[in-house]
Amino acid sequence: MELDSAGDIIALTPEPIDTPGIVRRLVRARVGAVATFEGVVRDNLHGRRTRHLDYEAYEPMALKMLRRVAAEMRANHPDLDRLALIHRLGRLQLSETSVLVVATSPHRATAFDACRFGIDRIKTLVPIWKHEHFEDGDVWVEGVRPTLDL
Amino acid sequence: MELDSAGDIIALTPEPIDTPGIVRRLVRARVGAVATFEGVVRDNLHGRRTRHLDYEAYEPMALKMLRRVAAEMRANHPDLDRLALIHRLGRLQLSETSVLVVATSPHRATAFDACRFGIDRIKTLVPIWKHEHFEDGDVWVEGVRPTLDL
Amino acid sequence: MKADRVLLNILVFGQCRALVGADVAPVMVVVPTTAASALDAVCDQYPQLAPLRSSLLVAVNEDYARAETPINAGDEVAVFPPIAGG
Amino acid sequence: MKADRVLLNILVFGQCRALVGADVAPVMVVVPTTAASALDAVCDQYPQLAPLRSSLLVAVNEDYARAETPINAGDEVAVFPPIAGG
Repeated sequence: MELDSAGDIIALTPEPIDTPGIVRRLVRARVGAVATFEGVVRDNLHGRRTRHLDYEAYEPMALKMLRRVAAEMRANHPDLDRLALIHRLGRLQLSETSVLVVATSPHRATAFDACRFGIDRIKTLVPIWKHEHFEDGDVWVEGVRPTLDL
Repeated sequence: MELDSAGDIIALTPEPIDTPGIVRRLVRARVGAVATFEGVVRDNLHGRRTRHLDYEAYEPMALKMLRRVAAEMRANHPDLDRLALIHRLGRLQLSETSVLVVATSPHRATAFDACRFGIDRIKTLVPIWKHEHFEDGDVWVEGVRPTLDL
Repeated sequence: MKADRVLLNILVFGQCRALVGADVAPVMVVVPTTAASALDAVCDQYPQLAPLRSSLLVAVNEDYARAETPINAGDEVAVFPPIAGG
Repeated sequence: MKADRVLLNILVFGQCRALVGADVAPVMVVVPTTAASALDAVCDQYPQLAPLRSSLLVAVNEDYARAETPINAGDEVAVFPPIAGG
């Protein structure tokens, strides 16, 4: 996974997400605060025991929306340094990372605010679907309708 | 670094902080969200170029206060799962991690809120001091007076 | 603008893809049309999608569409359920 | 309570430790005393700390003390500047 022209890492990937490697490549000397969010596969949904998940994306649009989220993070936080927005696709086992958001900044308030905005926005904007397989069946996880006033 | 009886990792350490190793040991099957904050050594303070930092602590009291912060995190967030509060001591070079806060939970709001509360509280409660060495001098970094209404 | 009857290869994702049994749901439409009309057409020609009609989303050229968003020949159109990333 | 003149081994940290030149600043005090009086005593006997007096903090038995917090023989007392972890 390469840094883009802004120094960010924005990607969809079928491979396990290497969180420490991503963080190491983002942090540069001016940075004092690194806020990271990882979504990981839980062992249950409303009490049903999860066996594994399949994620699928409308890939070109999902990448476009991830880039939009990054632009919004920058617009909201001028002192945000590099960031990462990465979503895993394909089959995931329990405790694997499905999504990673990293925000780096000289200051912690920006890192936290941008990171949280990033994951909230991914969930309301990026076209990805989750098919959850239980020990006793499966379900397409109920999603959300995006906020269209962008 | 061992998990304590609550499954948490609370420590002061002269060794580099192994963030991915810590996160890996905290996350268990019920967890869906991991929020992490790392403070890292910046290359400047108010524009003066930093060479390195020395952190020192009143160690037994600092550990006691870290445990108090953990208890407050739990009290505020019943659905918080395991957490880590770790502060590095001794000499740190640029971009090394000085402090790590990890909060795990089934849900992301709790992970974020608890993580942020944790770092804010560390900064106002834990007796640690920072001696910053610049290319052209040094300074004991101006600190804060703890909130005493606990 | 001239009205033309064309084959629109609508991309389908998630449960829509599973219900259609393919990545693409071709539908005949008269262009120019709108996102709402394209959604009507796909639910008409793939009745297994009809029960989801009120929740489905349309994207035109990789942006979310509103009901009245225009669709012309050559546009990339996708239909899918509410999103569930994260 | 009997008043006793005792040697209190006050722990000093951060810039206080650097100014004292040691980890411990022994001071003679009459116990029972208070955090404010112990701070007066240490600034009196280590005048290099006096300019910091108004910002210094006192801990008694590993808890932050208020001015009136009592100190008895055998208590662990520490004096240090505002904290700067993180």
